Amino acid sequence: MLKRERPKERFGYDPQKVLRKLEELGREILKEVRQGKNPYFDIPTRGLNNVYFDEVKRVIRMGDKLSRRYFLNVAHARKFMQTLLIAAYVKRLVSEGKHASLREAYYANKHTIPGTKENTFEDQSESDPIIEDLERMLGVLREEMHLTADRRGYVYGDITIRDGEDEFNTSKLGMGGWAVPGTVEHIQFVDINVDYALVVETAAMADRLIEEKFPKKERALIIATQGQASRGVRRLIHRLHYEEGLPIIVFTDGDPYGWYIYSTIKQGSINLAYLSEKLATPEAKFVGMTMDDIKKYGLENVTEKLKGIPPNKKGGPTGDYKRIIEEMNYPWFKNKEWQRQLKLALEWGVRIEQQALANKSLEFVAKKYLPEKIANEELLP
Amino acid sequence: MLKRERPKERFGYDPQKVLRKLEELGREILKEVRQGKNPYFDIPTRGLNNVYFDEVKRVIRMGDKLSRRYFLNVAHARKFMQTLLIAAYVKRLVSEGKHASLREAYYANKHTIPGTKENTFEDQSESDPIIEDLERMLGVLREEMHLTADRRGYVYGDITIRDGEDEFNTSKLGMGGWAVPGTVEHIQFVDINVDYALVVETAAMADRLIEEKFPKKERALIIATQGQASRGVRRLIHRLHYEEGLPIIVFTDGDPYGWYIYSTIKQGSINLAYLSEKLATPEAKFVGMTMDDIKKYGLENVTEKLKGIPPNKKGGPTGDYKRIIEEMNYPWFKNKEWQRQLKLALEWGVRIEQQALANKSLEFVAKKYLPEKIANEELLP
Amino acid sequence: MAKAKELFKEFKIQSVSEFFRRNAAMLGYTGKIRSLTTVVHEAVTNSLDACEEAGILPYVRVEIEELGREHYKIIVEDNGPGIPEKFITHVFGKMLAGTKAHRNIQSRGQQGIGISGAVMFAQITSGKATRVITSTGGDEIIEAWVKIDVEKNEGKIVKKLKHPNPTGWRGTRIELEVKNVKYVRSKQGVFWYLKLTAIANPHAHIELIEPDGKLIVFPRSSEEIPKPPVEMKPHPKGVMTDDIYRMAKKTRKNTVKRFLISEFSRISDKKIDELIKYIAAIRLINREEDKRIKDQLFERLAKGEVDLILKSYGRRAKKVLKEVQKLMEKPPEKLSWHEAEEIVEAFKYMKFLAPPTHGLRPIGEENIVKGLTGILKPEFVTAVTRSPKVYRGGIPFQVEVGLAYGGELESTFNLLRYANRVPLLFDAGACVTTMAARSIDWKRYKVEDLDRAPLTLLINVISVHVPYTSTGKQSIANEDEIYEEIRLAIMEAARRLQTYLSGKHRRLYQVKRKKTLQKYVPEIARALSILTGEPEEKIKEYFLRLIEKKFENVEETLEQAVEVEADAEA
Amino acid sequence: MAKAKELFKEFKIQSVSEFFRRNAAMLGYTGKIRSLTTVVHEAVTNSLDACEEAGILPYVRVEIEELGREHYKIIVEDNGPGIPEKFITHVFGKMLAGTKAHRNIQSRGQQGIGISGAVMFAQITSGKATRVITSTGGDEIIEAWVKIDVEKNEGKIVKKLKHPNPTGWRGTRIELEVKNVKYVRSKQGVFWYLKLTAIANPHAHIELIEPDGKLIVFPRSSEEIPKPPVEMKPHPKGVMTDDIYRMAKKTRKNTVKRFLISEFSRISDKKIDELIKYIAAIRLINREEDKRIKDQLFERLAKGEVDLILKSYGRRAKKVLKEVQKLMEKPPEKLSWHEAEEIVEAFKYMKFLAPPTHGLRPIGEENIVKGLTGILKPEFVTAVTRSPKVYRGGIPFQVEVGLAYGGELESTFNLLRYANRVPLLFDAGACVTTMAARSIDWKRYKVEDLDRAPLTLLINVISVHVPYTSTGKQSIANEDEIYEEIRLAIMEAARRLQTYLSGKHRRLYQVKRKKTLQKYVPEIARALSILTGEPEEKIKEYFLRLIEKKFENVEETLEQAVEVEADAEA
Repeated sequence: MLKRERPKERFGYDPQKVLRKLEELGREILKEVRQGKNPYFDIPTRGLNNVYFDEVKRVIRMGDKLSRRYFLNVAHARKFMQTLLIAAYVKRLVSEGKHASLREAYYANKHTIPGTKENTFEDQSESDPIIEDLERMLGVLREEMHLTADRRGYVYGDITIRDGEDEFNTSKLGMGGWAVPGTVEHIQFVDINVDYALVVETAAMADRLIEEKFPKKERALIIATQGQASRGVRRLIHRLHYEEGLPIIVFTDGDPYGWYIYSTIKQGSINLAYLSEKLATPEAKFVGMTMDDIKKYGLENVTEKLKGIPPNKKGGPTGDYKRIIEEMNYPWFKNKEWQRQLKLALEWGVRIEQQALANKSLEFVAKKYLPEKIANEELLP
Repeated sequence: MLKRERPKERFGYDPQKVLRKLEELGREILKEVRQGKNPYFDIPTRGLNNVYFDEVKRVIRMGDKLSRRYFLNVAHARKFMQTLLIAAYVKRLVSEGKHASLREAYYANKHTIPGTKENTFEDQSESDPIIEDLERMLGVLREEMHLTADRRGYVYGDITIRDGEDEFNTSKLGMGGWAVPGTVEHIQFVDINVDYALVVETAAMADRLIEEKFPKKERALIIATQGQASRGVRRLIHRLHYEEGLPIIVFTDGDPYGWYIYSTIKQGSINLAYLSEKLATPEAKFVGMTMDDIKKYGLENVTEKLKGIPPNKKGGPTGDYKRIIEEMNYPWFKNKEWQRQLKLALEWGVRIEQQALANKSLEFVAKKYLPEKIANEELLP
Repeated sequence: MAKAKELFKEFKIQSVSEFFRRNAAMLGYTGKIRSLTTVVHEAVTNSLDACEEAGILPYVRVEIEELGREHYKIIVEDNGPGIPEKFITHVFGKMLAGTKAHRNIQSRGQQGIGISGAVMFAQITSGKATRVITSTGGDEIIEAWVKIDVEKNEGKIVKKLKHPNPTGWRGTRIELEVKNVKYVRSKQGVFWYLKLTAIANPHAHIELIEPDGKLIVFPRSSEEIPKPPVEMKPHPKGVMTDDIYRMAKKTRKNTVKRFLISEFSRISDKKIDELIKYIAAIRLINREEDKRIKDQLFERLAKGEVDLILKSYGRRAKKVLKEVQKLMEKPPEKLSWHEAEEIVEAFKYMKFLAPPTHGLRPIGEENIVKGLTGILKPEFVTAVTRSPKVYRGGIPFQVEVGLAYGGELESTFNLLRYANRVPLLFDAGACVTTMAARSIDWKRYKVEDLDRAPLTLLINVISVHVPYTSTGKQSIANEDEIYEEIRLAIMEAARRLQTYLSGKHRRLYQVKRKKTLQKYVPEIARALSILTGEPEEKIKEYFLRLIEKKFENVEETLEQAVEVEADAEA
Repeated sequence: MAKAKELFKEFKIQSVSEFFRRNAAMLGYTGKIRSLTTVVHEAVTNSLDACEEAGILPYVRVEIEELGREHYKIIVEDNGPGIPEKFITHVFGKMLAGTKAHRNIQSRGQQGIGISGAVMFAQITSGKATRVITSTGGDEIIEAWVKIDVEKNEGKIVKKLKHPNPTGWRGTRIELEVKNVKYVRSKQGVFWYLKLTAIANPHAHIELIEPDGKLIVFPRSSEEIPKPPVEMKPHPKGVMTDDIYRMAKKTRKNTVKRFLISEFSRISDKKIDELIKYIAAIRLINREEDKRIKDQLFERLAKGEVDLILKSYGRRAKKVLKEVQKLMEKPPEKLSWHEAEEIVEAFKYMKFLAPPTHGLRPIGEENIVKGLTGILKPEFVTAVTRSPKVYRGGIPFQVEVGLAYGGELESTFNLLRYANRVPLLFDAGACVTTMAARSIDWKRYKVEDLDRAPLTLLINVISVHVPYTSTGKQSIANEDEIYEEIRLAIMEAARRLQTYLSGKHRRLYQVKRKKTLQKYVPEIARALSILTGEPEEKIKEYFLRLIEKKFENVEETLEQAVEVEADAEA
């Protein structure tokens, strides 16, 4: 049976650390310019050619390629200015204990540069990358800089959370559960009364499990991602695993998108490689849906066809097929269990949804499918 | 100042009523066929030509056009069969007190018809319309039939809700608030300690208001719709207004999409005209963003251009412009206040976001903009 | 500065042949594949035209021999009437010469350039003369090698032999050696060209021997020899001033009246009387100064109120009528341009019988059906031959459409374009037939996705003078009247298809209907049982009984549907 | 069954005029707007050609008078050499007659159809003769009304007057009355046509009086009279067997050798010696039976190893050489097709000087720049005139490209197409110039979005014989050699544009650079002050000092950039 493990990390959010880093950044620039030198930032390069898979820690990591942003280079000067603007804004946010969304950060820093018709930022697509740059330069999460991401996802189960002055148990909020905020850095786990966390792709499935009282019967915490897991949810999963020792089990649709959701929770995404260590949870395991489930539970009737052109057809592979083939090449799917599932999907040309289990009966997923698979540890790595 | 009003409706959900209607439907069919008659259903027609705006009640209503679905008509027979399948499924759900998502309902009823290669339902796009048909035929909400919609949106403020055995105060759940479930028929309002409900389009703005302690200071309930309001949220708003007498104030972006969100909360949508009486809240008022706000608060710097081609240019109007012109023709926008705002938008060719207020300062929206406008009742009808 | 006289010292006259030698592309000699097809086309066209004019069931054999890289010998042999010795040089060696262009007659070839063009193309690519073997069935067979003297636009017989003809062989065989061409089995190649020709000429037996020796036969599917075409007089509607003016100058008749009656169709003595009235009325109306009154009168004229109008002018009318009568009696060569204009103007207001059809030679609905059936083997086929109409310049034309559907057809739309039965293989996009076919709202006729429908459409535009968009003769110009006729013909054919398809579907529905309804009964019974508590088996019984009852009444409907379908197939 | 003799009873010969009367569309008389443009084009072309041949700076005035609905009088007057009385009927009344087509000479008009076509078009639409007033500058002015006798393809003077010419006026004025046409100021109309003509002929003064009386002047921007074109002999490269064979038949030279030297360009006595060697080598190689050896030898021949190859054949080579020498000495009329083929084959392996350019008459880079600058007023303009090349049939041609950018140009791509300076207004899609222009990867030359760039491209294809896709002469056929030359010319012009744009951008950058950096300083200072607590003013000072220092070193770079730009503009 799954049980809570020993914690590996401790609650470690410290706003002072962020402030120190920002001030240091400013002082460094000032020093350069005072000496008549051309001041610059060193920013770890983004993109595929600066990430790699760390086989030991089993996360996607950022490489050591840097790009240098000079003030005296006209092509760099605007971004140089923008970087300092955002840095100063973050300093104010953190020191005042305020949070802002990415959009607010954009609007707050947008204004016309005096004597010109130019705006400091024309568009949010200018400010977002600067924020990413700061994350990579300083090695702190956007959330630690009090910049919140879009929120999505909710939690239900017998754990008690402290958020500021409030303390509440997420199994006592009716079927609604607790909506995960954009930033979870500041919340604290007061009491954990579950054995593991079940991360569920669709809200409908999470609701089903709640209605069937699965969290209580199985001593599980339900985390509904509602599609691709938001940064808040991923950070929450990470903290629950490392700070509270909860085993993480992921339950998605049996299709390339579902497997990608799992992959992101487990290993991080290439876009956010620089955050892998804080957002990813490589120890997560996968319960379903798998291709084997189709045979085992007689679900042939309720599969759907994969979209796109198969690899052996003209113009192929495209769509789902292309995605599956890409996933077969992920380092963390390079094991015989996953290769087998992905190959079967290609072979049969089908996908299977979580809710297809309702074809058996509404209770089936909560009473039989999940308890059996988890008890027997029929989990994919 | 805004104050809670006298309730106009009472908590009225009664599963027995739904069951009675379903059984009656079945018996009627059985009676026909027993007498050797061709059995049929009468279904109110969907679509634009069977809706109208009820000027008295000020909601979109369904007309009295019916389409008749016969068993002995080969073009109807399949749908006839499907209607009965779903009806029977709903009966089981309601009598067992279970809820199912639309997707689950689809999977649960999908199977191969014996002796053929035909499935009862090939696709969810076959079962969803049948459920809609049932709603219209029986005059009950999908939610009353225990079929849940996708959930989205959350609530924060000093009200206490009872959901089954749980009772909780939605201002004591940290910044996360309470996630609104797909169905809110069953929840009860134990204690309402706010003066009005502020419906907010974006999660980021809701979070801002929560961070600024707006709900507490202004005795307001924040309802974040996270985009277009889900059926659950709209039903919640309706119930809070009619059962609890809460004035409803809507706060969206100043753009055609934001105004459409308001319009849907207030009047219902044409798609769901048959539900207007249960989902719409015609007494809702609109606080912002308006075009006048741009001038009044000096936000010219942070407007965005409307998308699409203006009406006086070749190929126009398209995009935002087209949408605004459509909205100018909505009966409930046919008043001078709204016409003025919409005309200004067309004239200036700009839109303004809620979060653009952050350009003043983070606190601005909570400390000045909303309190002032609401206190002075600068609200649009 | 050069003086004008010097400049004009070198003023010379170029021959037509020289002109087309420099502009071979105008004759269809462009591209290696198309050039080969053009050569075959010119020869086959000549053969079929000759056979038809002579009333012979044609037997045409085409042989393509590969002599080297892009170097072929093309042999076309027919059982036609043969060519008299003295005309050989004219037929094969002189451009713009022929029996057709100057007459108002419909033929496949049209401009007297065709076969001489092929001879010239052979000559300028291979240097070889064209070998012609022909006999009119008499005592001797002529064998002649023909070349073109380009500068003089004249044929030259390089070598000539005469052979006895003991078996009485009759026909023509020509052998052209060409370079810079290529044989490919594409949609623009010889094979496809002959296939299309066979469809449109079910009375012809056509054979092809491909370079690899493969023999392909398109057998005759009709024994009916099309009637030979006859010359047609121009129709008054739409005739141009210039036509009347020029014809009047060279007629042998001695009054304008006689000239009009004898050289135009549908003009009788009675019509001349009418014409006189109309011209008189036009003259009178044109004298009105008030524009509004003028317009009103012309409007009334258009409604046929010529007598009333003349009456209203009283004695003035009589005077003018006399003037016009005089005009009708004067010698045609004295007809002025203005008078010719008046006649044309009057023609516009008058009514005439439709143009005579005896000169036009459609394939005919029956033969189109035979051709399409024989070669394509479809499931449904129909054909529409419209009655003749007139377009600009009083030129009669006629449109035919054949429609084949299903059966062995592939699921793709094919348009077979013809002008005077000659397949058009190139420039489909610019052709009025393509435009008309594409303009049809096929969905109205139960063809949901035209491009994926197993549908072949044959369109044949027949006219003494087909308005091609260029000398390549591969695409018909978009004349309003032709466009409209094609559309009407297609729509008629499509309506028949629709009826067929409906009939087909209805029958299928009827057959499957009972089963369909029965199939749903167990599902319905289970659901109703849950809703009402009644036992499933009982409910099933009710429904099955209902279905049986329903189907007693339905049989007659079924029979009706089959009848409709039979109609469509007839 | 009809007998062949009966069938041929009516065999007649059609006149060219008759042919084109029936096929007026082939001459560009199609559509109301285009027909009007075609008439003007034919007349203006004649005027410009005449002036140039005579070495006169042209002054052409076009007047369009509206006579009624779709009824116009078109008057074109020039100061050209005038037409001698006895040639009037030929010039205006006979098709395929002219001073140009039979000579290897470049001219705007080409086929001797143009102006007679216009006369015929006027005649068949309005019935009116064309009025010609002309004088060669002598004592009298001829005024003649010309018609075409279509059946005979002959001009006919309907009426003729002679006037004294006291002022010594010289030139030609023609007046054509046409119906069924329409004057519109569209891109295919007369206005646009004359604008394009003016751009390509900066030495011409052109005026247009529109129907509403508005006068538009395209003034002369160059006083240089283009040199008159001269006749050019065909170039051996790419000449066709048929050409040699036919020319040999009619030459006045008495040996093949003399014939080749005198009637082809770039063939000297020395070249004949070389030719003999090559023909001999080809004969020897062709006798080899092993295909591999044959191929190898031809490959070596292509590399120029003719002497080595002959040497390897030893005495056999000598014998063959003698035979070929004999061939060169025989009378040309005895040259066989096969021998002509051998000569063409040998030409393919030999090297020749590029074709002579004296016969081709490009606009010239300078004049293109003047024309584009004068009419369009762009910011940047350049022109490329490539050296002459040859395409199929030994036909020399030359490509010119002009490129105008920015300034008063609208932000849209315009392609001005010309053939022998004549604007092409129709069928742009099928034209090799369009294809070539579109095939360029404009992004490589800093033109990011061609269709929104303020860029006008002029392409002029010059040749004795421009390969039009149809007689309408509105689109040039896609000959590989022409396509490639156009591309090369565009790319060269585009490279200059690129240099200009880079230079321009660089200079602009340098000028704005300091300001840009300075502009950001207050923002940066405020932010750094928040981050570090240092006072804003102090931080500002540091940054401004840094910028000043930086710009001391930058001035020289700025000057370099300006130089580069000056180069590009030179």
